[in-house]
Amino acid sequence: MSEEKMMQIFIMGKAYDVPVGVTIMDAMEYAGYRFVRGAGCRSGFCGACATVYRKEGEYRLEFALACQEMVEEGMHLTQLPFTPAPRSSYVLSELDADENVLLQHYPAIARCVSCNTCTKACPQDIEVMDYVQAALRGDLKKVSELSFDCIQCGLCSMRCPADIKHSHLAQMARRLYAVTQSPEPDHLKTRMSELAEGIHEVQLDALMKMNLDELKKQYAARVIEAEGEES
Amino acid sequence: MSRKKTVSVENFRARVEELSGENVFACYQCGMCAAGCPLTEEMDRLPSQVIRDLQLNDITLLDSNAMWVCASCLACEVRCPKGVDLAKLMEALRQLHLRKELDHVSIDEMSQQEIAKLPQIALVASFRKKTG
Amino acid sequence: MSQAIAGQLQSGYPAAMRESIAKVEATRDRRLKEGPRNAMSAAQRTQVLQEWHPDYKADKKRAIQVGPSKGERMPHEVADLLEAYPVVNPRKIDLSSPDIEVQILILGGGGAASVAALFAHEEGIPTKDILMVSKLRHGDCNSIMAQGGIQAADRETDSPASHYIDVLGGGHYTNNPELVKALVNDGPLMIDWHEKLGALYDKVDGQYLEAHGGGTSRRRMHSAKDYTGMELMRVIRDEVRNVGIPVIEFAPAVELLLDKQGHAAGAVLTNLETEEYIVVKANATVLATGGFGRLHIQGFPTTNHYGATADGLIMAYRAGVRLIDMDSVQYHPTGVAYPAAILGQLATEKLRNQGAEPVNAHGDSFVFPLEPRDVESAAIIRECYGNNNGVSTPSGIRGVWLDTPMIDAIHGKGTIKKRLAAMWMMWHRHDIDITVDPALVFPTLHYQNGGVEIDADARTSVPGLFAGGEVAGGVHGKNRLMGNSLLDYNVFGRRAGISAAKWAKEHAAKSPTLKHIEAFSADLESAGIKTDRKAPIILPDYRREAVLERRLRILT
Amino acid sequence: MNTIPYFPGCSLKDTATGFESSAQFVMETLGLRLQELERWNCCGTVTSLTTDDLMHHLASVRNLVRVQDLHESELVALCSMCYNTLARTAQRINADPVERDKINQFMDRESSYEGTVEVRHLLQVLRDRIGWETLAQATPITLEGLKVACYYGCTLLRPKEAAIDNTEKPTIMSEAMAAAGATSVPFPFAGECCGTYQVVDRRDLSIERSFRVIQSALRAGANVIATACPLCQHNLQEAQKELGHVQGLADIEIVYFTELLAAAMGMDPQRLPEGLNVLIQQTAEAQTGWGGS
Repeated sequence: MSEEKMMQIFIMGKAYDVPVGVTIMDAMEYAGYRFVRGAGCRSGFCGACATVYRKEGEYRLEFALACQEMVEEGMHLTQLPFTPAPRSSYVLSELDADENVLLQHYPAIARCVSCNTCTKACPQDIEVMDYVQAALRGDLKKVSELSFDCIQCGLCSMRCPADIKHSHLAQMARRLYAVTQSPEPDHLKTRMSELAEGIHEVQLDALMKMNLDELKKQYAARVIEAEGEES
Repeated sequence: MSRKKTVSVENFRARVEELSGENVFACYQCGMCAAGCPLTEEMDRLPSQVIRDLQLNDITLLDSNAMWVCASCLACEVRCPKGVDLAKLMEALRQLHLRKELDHVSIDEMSQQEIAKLPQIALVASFRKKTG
Repeated sequence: MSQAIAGQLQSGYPAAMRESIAKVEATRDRRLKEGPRNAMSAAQRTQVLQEWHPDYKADKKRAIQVGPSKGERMPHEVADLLEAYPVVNPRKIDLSSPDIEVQILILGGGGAASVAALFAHEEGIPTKDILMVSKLRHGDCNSIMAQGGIQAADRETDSPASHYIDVLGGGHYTNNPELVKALVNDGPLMIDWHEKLGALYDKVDGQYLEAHGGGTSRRRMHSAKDYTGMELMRVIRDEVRNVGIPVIEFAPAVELLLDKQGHAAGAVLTNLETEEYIVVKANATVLATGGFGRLHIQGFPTTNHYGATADGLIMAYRAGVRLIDMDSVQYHPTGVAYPAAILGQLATEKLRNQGAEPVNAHGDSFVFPLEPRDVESAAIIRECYGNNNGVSTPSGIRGVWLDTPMIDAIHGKGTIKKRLAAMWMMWHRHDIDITVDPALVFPTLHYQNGGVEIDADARTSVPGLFAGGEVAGGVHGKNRLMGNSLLDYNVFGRRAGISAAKWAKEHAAKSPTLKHIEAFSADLESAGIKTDRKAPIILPDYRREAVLERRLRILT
Repeated sequence: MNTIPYFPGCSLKDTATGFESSAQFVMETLGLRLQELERWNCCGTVTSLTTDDLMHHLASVRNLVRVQDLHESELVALCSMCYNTLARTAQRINADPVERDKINQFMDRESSYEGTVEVRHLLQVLRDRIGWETLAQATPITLEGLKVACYYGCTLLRPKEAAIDNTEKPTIMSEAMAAAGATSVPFPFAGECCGTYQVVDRRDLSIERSFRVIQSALRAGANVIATACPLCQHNLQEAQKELGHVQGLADIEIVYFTELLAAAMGMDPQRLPEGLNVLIQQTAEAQTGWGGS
């Protein structure tokens, strides 16, 4: 790349010149930071690189994943890679999916003041406050749907004035919703009992005995199933 | 709690007046508030005494249970001939504690069994009035 | 995106690339009507692989000179680490009183490690006698990034046998049949387990929404939007936490320990933050350390997580475990080629299985969209560098279009945002709307096909050492099909956990030693390997040369 | 059918679903559908009373903003705690542009609140918009003989600014009951506190207060207590459970006022509380003589 355009950013208060058009993570590495904490999948899925920043001339704190957000001139950056949020343990099969179950495990949701700071802090654009509110009324389905994209970075909990543990709460809600309201399809149960009977093992053992030519013939003779009609 | 915080005590009366927006000296101690209050039996100071103590700038009022027993039913408020809103004074006294995280209800100590028996309307209200 | 850059772009793309997009748009209706090109014949596949796939470039590999796989060819980047000296001096490690003693030590914090931990516990090992140790956080792994799905033959029209044929053919018949049998046979079992754990698979009217992947004969790809890996990982991790299995984070293993009998006896870890070493003695050790994407084989960008640096391969190799199929690397056909900020990140195969077609700079399709991954990758490289029909980016990279707007055209408006939310978000952050414009892609280093040799019970050749997930080889042969890696970590994570539990109950580790490290170093010396390379490397270093050159290490 | 924006509140979605379904039935019968806000959050249940604490009003204001977004200026609530909290917030924030401005600083993902929404309780809508006569005409089934203690509790009556009727001598619920043909029996504890949220950490206290309320209704000769508050309902029923053996405490039905109206309008008894159905049946039998018809 020829003559990079540069700009100034601030990492934990110190000024650095970094190239234009790179992510916050790349910019920090360019500046000489080596991550131990604060970097994980580097693709926006793991939530390790939760980053807080403020733009020059603005009073608000903003939130992003360092691996996904581009640096901007004058950004003041720091990372919050760990939120020591307690979680409530449970035995999934023993939980009652009644309207009160989320409150029992995470009573602090009753302290929500609807300030919406959690939503503003979410780098995944999740309507966090709305799912906390749905949790308060015990609406597992709504919590599951609204929270599905959560990468559990913890920024919401770090910001919450009510000390709610959003991502743990949502995780519990989704699991409970799955086991109580999204039942296992029948064909899987059928296949499970077939496997228990050993029907498929016989077929597999026959295939394992085949030589290379026979296998190639089998592969070439496959009939590719049509794409399904999806609703 | 490892980090024991204390309630700020400077200018006690002035601070309560500021938080509540009420003038404690408007009260002439007729006792209507105490007469109408449904929970006086549980209080270690009568509602009217709460105002009196504020007039006297008696900081020991902060240790009274009156503010926590008060249910904000506003029976006192509608009956006060001088228009003093005692509920607001009670709220100010609670807030002096809650703003220092001196909660009166400990969420961590509530069991799941206890919470299971309560409607969320009660929990939301209680946590708003008794946790900071 | 900064104002300065945004000003020169039209919805995320520079004008030069826009010209090519216009050509893609011009042919879209016709391509939609005609449907995709036909798949290649076996001969055509062989040809494109040999001419264009990076694995077939002889000068990018060398034969390893020491150890159990001596003489086998592997990429220079891997050979460099295997022919490197240990980071620890065995004589400076006090093994006489281990810091931690457990029955089962699980190295890794990803999918395979978590599954192994849960099944070891289910097999009767108390949680306090299990220890997971992770280089980064629990869940910082490739498992959490998998988007497209997980294969399992559970529909009536499908069978484990069909799955078996697909896997073997896709792997060019180089797979270990015993491992493939285990993989396909356990598929439905693992999906059933996920259901009981409360994972939310995509369903329509109570049935799974199952799709094809590259090289499959049946629709058996289960998904959870395009967050499949994340949904599974977070549910499994949550269960590890529920059960209460101890996890030490930021504490990677740097060497395995063996006892006098040559049985696995634990590992030496390092606390990444204090740099202290920690000796863990264990009756059984499970290797679930993942792959090598961050070695950037042949300079390719990678989809892999920050910690994918082959540590497990190196430790196991020094302990005497053979590595297999290390000459084979999976390049995912569609890594991001533009914008540069997300170069190499994954554009899931699900985009193609939902209808997005690879198209060249002139708007012409040139390949069946769902060839096995190695074939698809080779075809894209050929189109860019053989036929010179690629699209060039401002930073000098070439790529082809993945015509994503076709997805909504086929399945209806809103499909991308509903089923490919993560993908939409990834480009949206850079001002590109993939429901409107195509995305530029080029192959990216995705998966370590080979790895440590295991049997169907996840045993390695070292008694007491078990392995599962990407660190192990043989399951996929020389090419893995989409959706089989999530299945792999589940199936072999489970088998490793169960096997380790059975072993640990019957075998108490004796005094641990690092003698094998000393022996390995001696072998390196007698092979005449003179180098100051050290391994494992734990994390890649992306700091700028200019900074590193000026570094004064005052505080060390 | 005409509609009116409606705020359900959390309880009406779980512990008090009968309150909502009966109210919906009543209003549809009267030709005015309750249109639930598409998006709403908990009102906060209690009003914050200090001068500087605006944050605890955010929850209510957000709901008001959503009414404003519908180009409406009225919001109806059923739960009396929701009503009180929303109404007091609206009164405070509507009247004070400075505070409104501060609140709007938090509304960066939604419209600013302009201070134009007013909050009504369903009883007010029945009285002021529908009218008792219309209500009476819509009740083919008479509740004659039913002796209802109309229990207002605190939040429908206090403070004065938020009161839906005279704070000391309310009649609004009695009038509704009369329109449905029931007899309303006055009792001195109609506006007394049930102990409210004290049930969380001072259950003894709320049981004691609720006991007094029921006892007062019983002594006045009532056989059913009508409420408008899920928390009152909960506390009264807790007292019944705890002290049911005392002075016939369990012999009185405690229902939402809308359930009585819905019964009079012919709502499917399956969707009404079992105890209420039995009571209505018995009362009807008593009215028509033994065995009836």
